[in-house]
Amino acid sequence: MKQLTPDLAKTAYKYMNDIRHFEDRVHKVFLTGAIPGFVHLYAGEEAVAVGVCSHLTDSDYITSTHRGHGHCIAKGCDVNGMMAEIYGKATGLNNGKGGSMHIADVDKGMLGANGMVSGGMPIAVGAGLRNKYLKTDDVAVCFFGDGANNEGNFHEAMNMASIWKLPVIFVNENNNFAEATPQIYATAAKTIAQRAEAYDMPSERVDGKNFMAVFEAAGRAIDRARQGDGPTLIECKTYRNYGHFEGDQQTYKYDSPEEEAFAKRDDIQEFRAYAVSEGLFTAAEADQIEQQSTDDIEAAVKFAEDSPLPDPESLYEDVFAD
Amino acid sequence: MKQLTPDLAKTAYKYMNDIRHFEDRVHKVFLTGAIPGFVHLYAGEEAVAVGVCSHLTDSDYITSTHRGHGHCIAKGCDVNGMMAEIYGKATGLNNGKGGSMHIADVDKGMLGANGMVSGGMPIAVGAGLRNKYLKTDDVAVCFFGDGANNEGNFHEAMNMASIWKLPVIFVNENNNFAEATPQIYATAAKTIAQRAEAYDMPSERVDGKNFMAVFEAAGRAIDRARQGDGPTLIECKTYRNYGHFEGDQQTYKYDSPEEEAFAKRDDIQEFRAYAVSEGLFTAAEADQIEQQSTDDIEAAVKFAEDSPLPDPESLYEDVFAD
Amino acid sequence: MSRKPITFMQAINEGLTQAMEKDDRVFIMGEDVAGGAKVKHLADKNEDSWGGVFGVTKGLMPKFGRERVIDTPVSEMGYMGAAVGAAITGLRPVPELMFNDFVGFCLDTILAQGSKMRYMFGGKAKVPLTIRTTHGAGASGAAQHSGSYYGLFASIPGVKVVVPSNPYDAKGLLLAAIEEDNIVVFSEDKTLYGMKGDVPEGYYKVEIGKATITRAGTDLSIVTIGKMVQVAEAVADELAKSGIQVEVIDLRTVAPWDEATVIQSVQKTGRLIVIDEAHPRNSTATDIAAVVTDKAFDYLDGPVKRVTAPETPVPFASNLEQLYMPSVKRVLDEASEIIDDLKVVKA
Amino acid sequence: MSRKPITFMQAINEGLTQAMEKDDRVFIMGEDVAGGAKVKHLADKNEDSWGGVFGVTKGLMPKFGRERVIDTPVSEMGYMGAAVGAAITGLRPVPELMFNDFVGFCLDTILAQGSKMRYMFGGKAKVPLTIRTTHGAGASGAAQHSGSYYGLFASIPGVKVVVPSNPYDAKGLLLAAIEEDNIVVFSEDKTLYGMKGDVPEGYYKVEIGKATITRAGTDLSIVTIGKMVQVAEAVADELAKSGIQVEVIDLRTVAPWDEATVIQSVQKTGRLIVIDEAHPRNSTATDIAAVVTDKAFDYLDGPVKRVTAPETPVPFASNLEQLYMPSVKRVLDEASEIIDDLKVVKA
Ligand SMILES: Cc1ncc(C[n+]2csc(CCOP(=O)(O)OP(=O)(O)O)c2C)c(N)n1
Ligand SMILES: Cc1ncc(C[n+]2csc(CCOP(=O)(O)OP(=O)(O)O)c2C)c(N)n1
Ligand SMILES: [Mg+2]
Ligand SMILES: [Mg+2]
Repeated sequence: MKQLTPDLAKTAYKYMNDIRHFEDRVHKVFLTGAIPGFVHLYAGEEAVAVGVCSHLTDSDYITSTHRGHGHCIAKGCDVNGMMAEIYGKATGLNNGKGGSMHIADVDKGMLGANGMVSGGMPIAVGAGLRNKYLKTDDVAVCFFGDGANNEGNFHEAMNMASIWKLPVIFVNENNNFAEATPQIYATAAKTIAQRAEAYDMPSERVDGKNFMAVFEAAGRAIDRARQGDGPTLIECKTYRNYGHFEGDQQTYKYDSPEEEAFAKRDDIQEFRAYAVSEGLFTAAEADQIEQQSTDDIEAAVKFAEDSPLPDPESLYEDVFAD
Repeated sequence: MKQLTPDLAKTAYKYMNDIRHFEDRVHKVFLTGAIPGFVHLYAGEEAVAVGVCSHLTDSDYITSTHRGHGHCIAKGCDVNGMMAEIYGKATGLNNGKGGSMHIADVDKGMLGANGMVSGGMPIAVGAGLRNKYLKTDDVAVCFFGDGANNEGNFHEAMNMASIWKLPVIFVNENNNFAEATPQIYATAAKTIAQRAEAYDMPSERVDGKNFMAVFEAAGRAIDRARQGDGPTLIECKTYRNYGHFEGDQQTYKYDSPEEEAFAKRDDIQEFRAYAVSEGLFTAAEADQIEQQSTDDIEAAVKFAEDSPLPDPESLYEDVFAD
Repeated sequence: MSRKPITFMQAINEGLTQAMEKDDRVFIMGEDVAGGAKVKHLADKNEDSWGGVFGVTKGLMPKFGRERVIDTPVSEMGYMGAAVGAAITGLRPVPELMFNDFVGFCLDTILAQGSKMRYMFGGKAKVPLTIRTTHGAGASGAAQHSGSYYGLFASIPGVKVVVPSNPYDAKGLLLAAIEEDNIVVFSEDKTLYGMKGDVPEGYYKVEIGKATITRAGTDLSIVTIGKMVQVAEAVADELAKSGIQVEVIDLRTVAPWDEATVIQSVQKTGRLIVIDEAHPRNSTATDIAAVVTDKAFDYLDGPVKRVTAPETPVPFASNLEQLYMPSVKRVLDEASEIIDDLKVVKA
Repeated sequence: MSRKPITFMQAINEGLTQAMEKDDRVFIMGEDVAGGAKVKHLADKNEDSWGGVFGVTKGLMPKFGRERVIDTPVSEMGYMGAAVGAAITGLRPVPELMFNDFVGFCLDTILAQGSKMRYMFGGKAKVPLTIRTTHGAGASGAAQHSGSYYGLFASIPGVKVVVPSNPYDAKGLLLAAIEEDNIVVFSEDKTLYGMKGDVPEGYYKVEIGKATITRAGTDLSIVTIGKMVQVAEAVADELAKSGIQVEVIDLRTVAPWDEATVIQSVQKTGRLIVIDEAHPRNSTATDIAAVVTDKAFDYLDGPVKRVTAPETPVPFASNLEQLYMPSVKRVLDEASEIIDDLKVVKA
């Protein structure tokens, strides 16, 4: 199992900061009107994406969700290309044709954010099937929300991954809500992790605000998958810092002091404190990483703003491969 | 809870025989070519349909499957109208426009056989929702197969019925196979009953060849539902006497002596022996019921054969209600 | 009946309210149509609940309670199938499919179940079901949240489809749909929600299956669906400068669409353009072109021109999305064949 | 290449076999495409396995093993989505949707995922995926197992659709489809499975997007899809008695259909009938009528006539089902307007 070396810890810390800065910045730009459409921010959930993806290489696959910026960054997508995509510019990762909900980078193993709740789940199973079919030891990670766990896709994907013992890790991001609907209302099971039993699949439920908890659970699951021991479900309890989408009034927050306390935990600060105390990096190094991250995201915004719109002719291109 | 009175036992025994004779007869007629299309026979599973439906009245609802003749008879549908429907005659329950896979009688609470595997599951939830919405104590029973338990519909229906505490009884007919695919291959869970836990729903697993086992489990579940205590899943282990559809070579039967022994149990004979030994009816009465049943089904075949084809104009009718 | 100017969104909200007041069997369900289920401070009848992702159903839960305004899990197949089940057993559900692009998650309940039940049961069942959904590009929703699939629904025998273009029609068509004993897909262009118009305060219906002529003319007919009536009106204004009198028909009902009105118009004008934002193949636009050509061939002075989306998914970038939708410029360009002809005639 | 007479079903089986021999990345999956998974006496490579509900894939598991002939649970959305996932990551899946009527269970994977991925990813992905399915009435399958939905698939930008009418085309089109880097829906009329025809033994392709003229004529064009070519040929025989020379076009590919061939034919004959068994609204038949009228208006001597299914679900009773499908009689009746005209011209 991959250990958290100082190098890996620094990379992880950088990615977590990149995500936070990216989202905070998008939040601000959205208010100016420069970014159009439906934008769902990942800030607050960094420990999940980065905790899991720290174990992956470019030849592992992930599928993502409508709240996909964090997964993209954690999987190594270029933040300039991402920001330009969200602005709808020609230099975007998808040439401006996808936008926030469809950022993808197949070469990096990032099979796309997905505007359909649960849409990525069977796709991840297909990527896992491919990994097994070609006798690789690559894995496929499927990120999905608490809302997605009530779609039929969850059931079919979990069942198929289990009967075929595929190298798929189902990572549930339980941030308490699907839009304005609490998980405890919509999901009959006491926990989402518990649902794995119905598929004879191992599962864990971890504190998703705690980087190490996610990192270690993911490590165990990914190891099993690489060794041909099949899929795992990991439920990560987390919380989003912003509304469901930009514009949400969030009248449904917070129902209890416990919820509020949990919501206000900062996974990045917690990881910094842990890493510094464990000697993985120093406070000065952390400061430096934070600054670098701020600069990188600032540069990404500038890159996006300075980029041209797509060529009108591209409207008609790339419907089919020839 | 409804007790098995002598009267109820006789009715149940009559229905079980009706189903068996009906199916045996359809099997024979199919070979002659007089019945066209895709026909799935229920023979061998009588104890399930009748064991459950013995608790129901016309104001309770059921949804059924492609293997629906047994459910129809158990719910009180007219066997003449059923047979005529299977022949595609104007006197059929659906005026000949539905056929074997779509027999329905909404007035009897029979919401239709269903050609779509799992298609009836959310419909049953809707009927349960209606029962609760109108503050009745009627229930909805959802019959579905082991194959259907791997469709997304299963997941969504079970979850909704549970969070809304609806009066729905999910009756799984686990006859080992979905077409030629064994349940143990396609279903990751060790049992189907076990899947109820993922929905915080009570469940039981019973010997579906044993009428009393089904009758009693159904009684408990239906009572709970009528009292507002929500849904239940009952898995009934059973086996079909014939192939998946008429024409199936059944090369997948039998994989073990245990399977064969189970397959050859006769739920009707077992119930007869039990009922006679308990004094619910006498052997002579049983003989009489059997004879009556044979006669009734013979009459149904004659009724169907003598009936006219639908009026050609009816092709265009009843697309919309006006 | 007294009238007041309200938005398209408010008109739908008012229609739902009045339908629910009139008939206890009418209820609504869908993802976050109330919002905040089980959140203590948003308990039954609380005013702060969401009321749908666009706010269209805001106020209904406070008024009718959570028993009649039902938040569902993210389970489109499940709750749409439940709506079919509730309808066939006597209720009158009005489920919401948040975006029509999610049709791929629930199509079976419409295509194979609800739309066929009455027919395959020999006429012995009714499925009174109104499915509200949204369509349309122009909100930067990208490929999975901007499609227009009313034509797909309209291809299914047994389904009626309604697409209102203004607040008045929205309310009246919705009330008519909810009174239907059939499946009606009621498709709302999400970019029209803020449009204002005079709407009667009371209960009224706009007949399903009837188009309306929004501008009379003698030279050229333009048939439109939903928001496209605005493009047609602008085209008409433009062509009026060349003395061309355009007749604009707002289809209102996409299935069954009003053949009589359209054909009568074409018999008068001899020329037809159909403006439809949906995908171009096997669509309502091709249906209209095919039927009109068939039934009014001898009246046509030129081919029926269809101005539609290109044969692509909806792109995200704003400049591409603008090009994707039919516009005055695109109509004038793509139908130049018959327009130029007309100009010659008129000159 | 040497040829032998085999059935439509065998031709497809041979196509699958040769595609799998040629390319290791090709595999098939679906419900019971092998059959008997985990049944001991039907273990890997056993000859007695089902090979699909119609037997089309019989022999493939014995030859290629269960790793490349994968039985799935009854989970259409799941395995079709998995096929999309396997395709975008480099394999070439050939999943089977047993009946096209089950489209409502898996549409999202095609409509919102597979067909849009390349476009919305900016051209940086390929989805080489051939979906085999079956359509068509005439087997007493009733309302949920007899539909023809190739037109629905064809309405989706980014999806190609192929409908073979004979064994030769079936094999050649299938091999061409599997070589495509796009989603192709390959739709088989289940009532054609027993049809015999000469088929080359080796590997060959029939070009996707090209129609074929099965009978040349100068008076009337008939465009057909799949099995309907047989109806058209019978109509042509019948009309030949009145001296009318019919040109019959077998479309082969429904999306994108071959505009050049159809329009050229119409430019010659001036008259067109489209025979299509699918539902009548927003269909391939209306698409053809609309496009041909648009692009060849000045060549047409009369309206394009569409002979299709009525606007109803498929009925079960055999007499009704026969009426449901286009037949020689129905073509002669429903297109009498242009046929009578022609007879006058010819007389
Ligand atoms: C198939 C589908 N249904 C509904 C929606 C609308 N929608 C977008 S996000 C969302 C909630 C998803 O909740 P969850 O899975 O918990 O993810 P989160 O937003 O909390 O990250 C819904 C219902 C959708 N995009 N796709
Ligand atoms: C949605 C759908 N998928 C597939 C089929 C084809 N099919 C018909 S019956 C069947 C097997 C069903 O198995 P099960 O649910 O166990 O019922 P059983 O036949 O054993 O009673 C299948 C796959 C179908 N009719 N509908
Ligand atoms: Mg969530
Ligand atoms: Mg079974």
